[in-house]
Amino acid sequence: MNVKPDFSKNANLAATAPAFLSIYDMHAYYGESYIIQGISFNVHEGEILALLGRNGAGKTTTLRGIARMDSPQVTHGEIWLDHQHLHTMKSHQAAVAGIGLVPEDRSIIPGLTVEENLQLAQIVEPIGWTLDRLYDLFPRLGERRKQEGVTLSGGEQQMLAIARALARDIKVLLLDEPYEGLAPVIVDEIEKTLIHIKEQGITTVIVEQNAVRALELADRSVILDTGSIVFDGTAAEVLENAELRAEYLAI
Amino acid sequence: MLGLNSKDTMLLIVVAFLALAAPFLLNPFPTNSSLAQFNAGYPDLMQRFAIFGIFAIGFNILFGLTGYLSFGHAAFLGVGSYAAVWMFKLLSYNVIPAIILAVIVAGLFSVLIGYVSLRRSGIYFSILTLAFAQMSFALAYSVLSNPKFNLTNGETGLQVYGDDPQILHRAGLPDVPHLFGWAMRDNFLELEVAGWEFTFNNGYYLCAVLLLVVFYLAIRLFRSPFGLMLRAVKSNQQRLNYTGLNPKPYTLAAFIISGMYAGLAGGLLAAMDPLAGAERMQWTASGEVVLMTILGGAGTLIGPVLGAGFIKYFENIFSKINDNVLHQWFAFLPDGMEDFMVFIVHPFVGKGWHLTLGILFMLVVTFLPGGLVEGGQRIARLFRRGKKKTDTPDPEHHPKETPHVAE
Amino acid sequence: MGILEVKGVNKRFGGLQALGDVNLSVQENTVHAIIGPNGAGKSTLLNCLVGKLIPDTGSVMFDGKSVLGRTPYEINQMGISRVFQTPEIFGDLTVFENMVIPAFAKRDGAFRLHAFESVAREREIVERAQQMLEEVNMLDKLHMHSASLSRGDKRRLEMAMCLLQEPRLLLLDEPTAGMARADTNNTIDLLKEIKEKRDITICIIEHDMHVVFSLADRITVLAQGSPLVEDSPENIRGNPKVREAYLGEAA
Amino acid sequence: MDAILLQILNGLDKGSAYALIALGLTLIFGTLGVVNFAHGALFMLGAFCAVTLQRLLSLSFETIDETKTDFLGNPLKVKSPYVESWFGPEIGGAIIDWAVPLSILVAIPIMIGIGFAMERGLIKHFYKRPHADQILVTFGLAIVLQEVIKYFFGANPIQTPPPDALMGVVNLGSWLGLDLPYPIWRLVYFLFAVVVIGGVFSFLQFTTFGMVVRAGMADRETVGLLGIDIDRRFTIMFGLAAAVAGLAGVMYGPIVAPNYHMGMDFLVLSFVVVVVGGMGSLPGAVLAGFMLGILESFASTTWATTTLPGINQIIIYLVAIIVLLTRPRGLMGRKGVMEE
Amino acid sequence: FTNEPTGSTVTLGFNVPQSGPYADEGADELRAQQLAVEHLNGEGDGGMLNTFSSKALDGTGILGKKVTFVTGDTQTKSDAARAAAKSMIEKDGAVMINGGSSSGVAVAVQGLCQEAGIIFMAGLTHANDTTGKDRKANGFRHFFNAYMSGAALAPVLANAYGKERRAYHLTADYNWGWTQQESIQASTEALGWETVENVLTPLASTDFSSYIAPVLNSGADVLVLNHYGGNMVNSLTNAVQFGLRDKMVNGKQFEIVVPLYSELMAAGAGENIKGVLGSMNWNWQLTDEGSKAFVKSFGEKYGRPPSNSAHTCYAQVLLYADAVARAGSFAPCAVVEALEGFEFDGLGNGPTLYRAEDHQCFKDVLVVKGAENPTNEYDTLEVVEVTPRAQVEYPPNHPMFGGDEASLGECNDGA
Ligand SMILES: Nc1ncnc2c1ncn2[C@@H]1O[C@H](COP(=O)(O)OP(=O)(O)OP(=O)(O)O)[C@@H](O)[C@H]1O
Ligand SMILES: Nc1ncnc2c1ncn2[C@@H]1O[C@H](COP(=O)(O)OP(=O)(O)OP(=O)(O)O)[C@@H](O)[C@H]1O
Ligand SMILES: [Mg+2]
Ligand SMILES: [Mg+2]
Repeated sequence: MNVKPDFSKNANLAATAPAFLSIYDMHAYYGESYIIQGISFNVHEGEILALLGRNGAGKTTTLRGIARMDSPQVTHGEIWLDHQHLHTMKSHQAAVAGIGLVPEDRSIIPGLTVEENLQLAQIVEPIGWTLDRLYDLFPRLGERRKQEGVTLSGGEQQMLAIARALARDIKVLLLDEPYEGLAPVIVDEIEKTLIHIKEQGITTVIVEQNAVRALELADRSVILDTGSIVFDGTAAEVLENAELRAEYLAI
Repeated sequence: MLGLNSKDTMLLIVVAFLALAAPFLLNPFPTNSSLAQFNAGYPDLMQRFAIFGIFAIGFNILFGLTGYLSFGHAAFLGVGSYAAVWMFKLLSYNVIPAIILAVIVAGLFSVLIGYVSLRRSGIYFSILTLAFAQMSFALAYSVLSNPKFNLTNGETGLQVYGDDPQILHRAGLPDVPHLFGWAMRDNFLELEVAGWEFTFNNGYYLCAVLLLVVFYLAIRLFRSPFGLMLRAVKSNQQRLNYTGLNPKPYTLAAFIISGMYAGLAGGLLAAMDPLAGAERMQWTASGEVVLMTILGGAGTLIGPVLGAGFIKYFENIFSKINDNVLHQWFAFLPDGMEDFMVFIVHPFVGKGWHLTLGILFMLVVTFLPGGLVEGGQRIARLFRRGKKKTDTPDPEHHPKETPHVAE
Repeated sequence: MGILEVKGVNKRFGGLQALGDVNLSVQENTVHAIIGPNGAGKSTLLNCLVGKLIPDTGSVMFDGKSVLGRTPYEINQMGISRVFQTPEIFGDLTVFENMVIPAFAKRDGAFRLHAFESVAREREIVERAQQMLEEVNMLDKLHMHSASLSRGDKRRLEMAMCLLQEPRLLLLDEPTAGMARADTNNTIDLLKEIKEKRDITICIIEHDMHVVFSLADRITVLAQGSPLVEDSPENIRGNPKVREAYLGEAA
Repeated sequence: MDAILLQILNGLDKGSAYALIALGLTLIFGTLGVVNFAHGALFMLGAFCAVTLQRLLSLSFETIDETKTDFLGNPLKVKSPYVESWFGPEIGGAIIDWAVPLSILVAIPIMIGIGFAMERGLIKHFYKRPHADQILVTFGLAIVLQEVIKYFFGANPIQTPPPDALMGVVNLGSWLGLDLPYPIWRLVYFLFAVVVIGGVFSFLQFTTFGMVVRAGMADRETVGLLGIDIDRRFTIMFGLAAAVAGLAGVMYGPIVAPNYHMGMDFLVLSFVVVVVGGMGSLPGAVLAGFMLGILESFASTTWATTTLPGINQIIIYLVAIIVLLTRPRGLMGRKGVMEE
Repeated sequence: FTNEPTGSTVTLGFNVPQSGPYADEGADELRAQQLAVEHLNGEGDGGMLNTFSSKALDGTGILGKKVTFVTGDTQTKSDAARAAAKSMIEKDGAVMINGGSSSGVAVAVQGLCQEAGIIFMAGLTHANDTTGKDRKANGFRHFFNAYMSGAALAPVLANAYGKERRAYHLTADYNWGWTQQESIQASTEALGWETVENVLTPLASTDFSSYIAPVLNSGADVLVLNHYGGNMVNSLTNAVQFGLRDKMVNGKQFEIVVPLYSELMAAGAGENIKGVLGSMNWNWQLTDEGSKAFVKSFGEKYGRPPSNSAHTCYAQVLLYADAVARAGSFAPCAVVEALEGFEFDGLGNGPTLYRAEDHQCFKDVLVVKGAENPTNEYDTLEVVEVTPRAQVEYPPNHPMFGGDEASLGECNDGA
């Protein structure tokens, strides 16, 4: 069921491709552990893509690879974002190019207040939403702006991490388990936010264990299993395909 | 064997072989060859290898396992030496009471310092231990050696005088440190084989046997539940607490054990050479054992011993290579070349030995993150790779199991 | 009289009343769930139970004895184990070693100088560790460095460590967050099984209502630091106040 | 009274030196989290910038004076500096005389360069390594730097006198009717320290630079995700720290003649100062520097040494122990910096 | 006996500081020792061999054996010095150890040589203990000592600054500092000076300002710096910074005294030592034949005049070799016998006696002061007076030298 890449290494070809974010034959390692074993998929502009799979399937690794973090080491493959080749960049360059990652552990920076955590995101251009707008979206953060970020409750930290990504002018938002630890009402809120974000034209890749919720939100879905893609298609297809769901998502 | 698994038994056997055959192994060059400079098989240096090996093994129990970096361990070494020499002065030159007291006194001293210092962690702990050791040094160097109250004999170092009581001393016993009449400084065998000379020294063998004993104890400790708890302290104290274990006594016990190892080393230093100098307690001495441990490979069993050997070798062998020796080495070259080579090598040997050591520190730690032990492992792996190549077609494409720590 | 009695507990952080007059009684051999919006003070409450925080006022009694003023390891030795919201494991150690440590703590108490025995020779302890790993489906990861586990696996490991201690009271702070659905179900089964097999009281914080409603005998809803209601799961599900403040669509 | 004031002045001066060194160290150690055992060596290199400049300015050509003889009885070679022959003895002499203050200009770019080179070439690879490895590599570097200087300049101290104009003493107390003779250069050193400390503070306070570096130190990865090139900022920080250390060294030359191991002499002490001040706190480092300087001064008064013999030997360590036991993170340390 | 030379060569061990603050001094000692070996082996111009009163040496090595040497680094630490000495004894077969630059090291190595059955010829060691309470049968000291410094300096001080002076002492807080201070205090007080205060300074101090400042208000008019090496350079520099030398106290010009000088210290202290009085064992500006021959020989080889510690080390090598030659044996006890009570001349200090009771050389002592108008870079000190030997002599059981209890013990031939 693997997708065929719709672009080659030729930049001009890629430029004509419909995809906005393209991952082509990516291989990634942690040290000597071979985790991502050659995956290719596309994300189209303005869509929400759900990246699913069991624990340890390699979802986080994929997102980190796209965001060009130091680990995992992407040893092979290409990553293109809106005609820019991310695979030659470091994470800070990828961020300038338009990648925004909400890491799974939220990575709130210790020693900095909520507000400083947000300010930090606005030091380097391009800048996205203003702080006021972010506080409007998450009033809770506004109340806690002087508190040290790491002392926030789990859910509050999650909000801060999302807000921080939006504080930058990003093209693609990579969300690693954004609903984790959030109260159901807040999940509803965030879902609405994501739709709102989508309306702003921001492309989203979401990794989520709550697969049903993610699929209901997403346009398309990619399923990973032990570092390889086992499905690439529309979200509706997954919801319909019970076999697929049972085998890789246990739902 | 001895309650060890086969791998550890192998390690112990190898170390035992190395230690017992050291007089041969360390003298690989014939006495008259120009490379004889590099021979290290003379009693004093062999003793130092063993003693500082003990010191570093002990330090590693604290640092390698718990991650608490003590910057004042030399204080225990020094206290051990002073205790031993006092024993020589008061009782007799027999090394047994001296060594025992050295270990006990260092142990008590480390209870004191450890109890207070362990109230802090990380760099704050390091500085506390450093402060205690520097205070001990300053006191030993001057304050405690004033004529009225001379505990340490300051700059010169504590030594035995003819008019010391030595109440257990009897005629017939040697007037130097001895083990029931067996003088430490004497050699029980001096072999001369076709140009090679091998010296078998009483003192060295005492040190070597003790080294093996404490090395064995260290292996047991590393593999014990206690050792595991110490590694857990390093990894996540918070979790340890919530798992129902009290990290304090564990770390304190590790601190005391390593203090006693240091005391043993100090006692042995005095037993080999009955003089205890205050510089033994200075921060540079504490720093040296830190360097030994890291250089060899912190947290590994054999690393600290290698590191200790490495540094002591440089200090004693490289510092002695003077221009004269260089000229001898390069004598075979034409004169101009000879002078040129001497000129090139000169800054790195003799009085420049520090420079070489500094460069090697940087090279080792940059290219061998796990210290000398990692260097050894890499070489071993090269050999193994070479052998196994056929049966693992693509080693990289299989997730690798992380190796067991403390190997 | 419940095995855990929390009376009038207050905790302030600066100007923030994180816990306000919390009363809670957990009956022996039940599963008691605590739910509530993010930042409601759930984790804070748990922190007060295990000695991480000391309440400003109030009392916490476990099995008739006060836990206040005791250190975390003493509290654990009394029989309270806790799984944290962000996984707390021994990252430098292997999975196996992670499991052995609580086993020793259970057998030998808070401190024992067993420097001369060998871990490998402690047959029963080794076996228990392996058996527990098997129960959580992690036996294949026995010799992995626990820091390189995926996040879901870290969670499972931490829970296994706590279960191994056979605590009388098990505190779980979002144990299944970020866990794949299949493993979430396994966890539910495991907890049920354990509850049947031995005397254990479980106090669980979860935002995943599936887990809560599958396990809980009683539910306390916490909001803004104070208990809103305490009731049986059925009643909670139907409670309109809870629906609005917390559950949203999830109900 | 005079005596006490004088000791305070002395303490301030010792304190300035401690504070300056600790300030530089805290930028690297307290902020970047690198245990930099080569910091003392940077201080020493600064001092040797002054020595080198002094030597360069005094570079001389030789003429033979037949009337005098050297120690072997040969005609004496008289040296006259080039600058004096170029600019005339007065201006030339003045240039040589002002060698130390002039070295500041030279030392700033050199030390920043050294800092950059050190960070890019070496330290960069050690941010993620254990502190122990950092100790080993920087200690190795310190030895190397020190030995290189020893190779070229010898082990003996080398005098770098202040300009004649700043040589003598001033009576600071004359307008108060007190007798407080104080060396001018020491006053200059104190003022210089205040300026440098103020400069560094305002740079880190009034720009986001400090916050970014702090954040990068706590979590490099995440800061990168926010588009910030933390490597570059770390390099700048290192250059800054090296410059501060170097300047402290340049100006210290006239107080204590530089020698190749002056860095090691200060090394341990500067770590103590930084830690007593509290990890990661610049004001803490400065405060601790001055505090320990003043206490040390008082501990070396006759009164103190007769009441408590040897107190002057251990005062710093004693105070360090007391502070660390009563305040877990030193005077003003931040939580979580190098606590495990 | 230990390390009996059996082949065609004999090995001497030169143990000097090669690293640490005294490395330059060690380097100079090493130069001199190397020169001595050349002269013994009949190379070079023969140096003081030509002026030495004893003619037992003929430039063919020692007892016909060519002289070779090995070197070690004392690091100016007792432990390291002993390790280096042991390695030379155990590994290289040295029959004698020579050199060193501190009293602590000298005493430590002397003890070692005594036990090992080796002759020890001390280098620069100035504390009374070396040939006082720590004297050893196998150890010898050519250098003068703290007592002699005091005895030689005091009259010159009284002459130059008057008998009614109030002295303030700053003393390095370790063994040498104490004996130095004790000696100079005793000899100046004997001439009528008063000692206002004695303050002990930590060895590790670099900035002495907080010790200097109290001097200003103490009513003292002389500052005695019982410091050596870097300590002395720094304390003197600080004292000058605080304007002490421009002060008038009690109607007298304030003065500074540095009891023990060395050329390197003088160079390190630069201008600050101008006119400051102190003492030395020897100086290259002496004009006797021995000194001239040595300075010429050394200067031509190394392009600089020798320091007084270099001179001592050189002289000690010759004295040792000569004793062996006279005794006809390398056996330590034979050498000891040949050196004990040995009277000689021509080694730069005038007629000298190696006293049998404590193995201390007795000879004239130089009082020097910082040159006011140096003519070249080595002209840092000028000789003020040569104090005759008689004036610095003391009985072997002098209380400062261990009293009646001090004993050399038995000479040890070793195994
Ligand atoms: N730092 C690391 N070092 C080595 N291996 C790692 C590291 N981090 C993750 N892995 C391994 O890589 C594989 C994929 O991990 P990843 O975190 O990408 O999984 P995931 O799909 O995000 O799982 P989860 O849903 O549990 O978060 C796992 O087998 C994991 O053990
Ligand atoms: N150390 C602290 N300092 C200041 N405020 C704190 C601290 N710890 C927690 N808080 C605040 O207390 C409130 C309760 O936090 P708590 O972690 O208990 O929430 P929670 O109910 O566990 O939420 P979640 O479901 O999001 O994990 C939060 O608003 C949090 O910001
Ligand atoms: Mg993940
Ligand atoms: Mg919580």
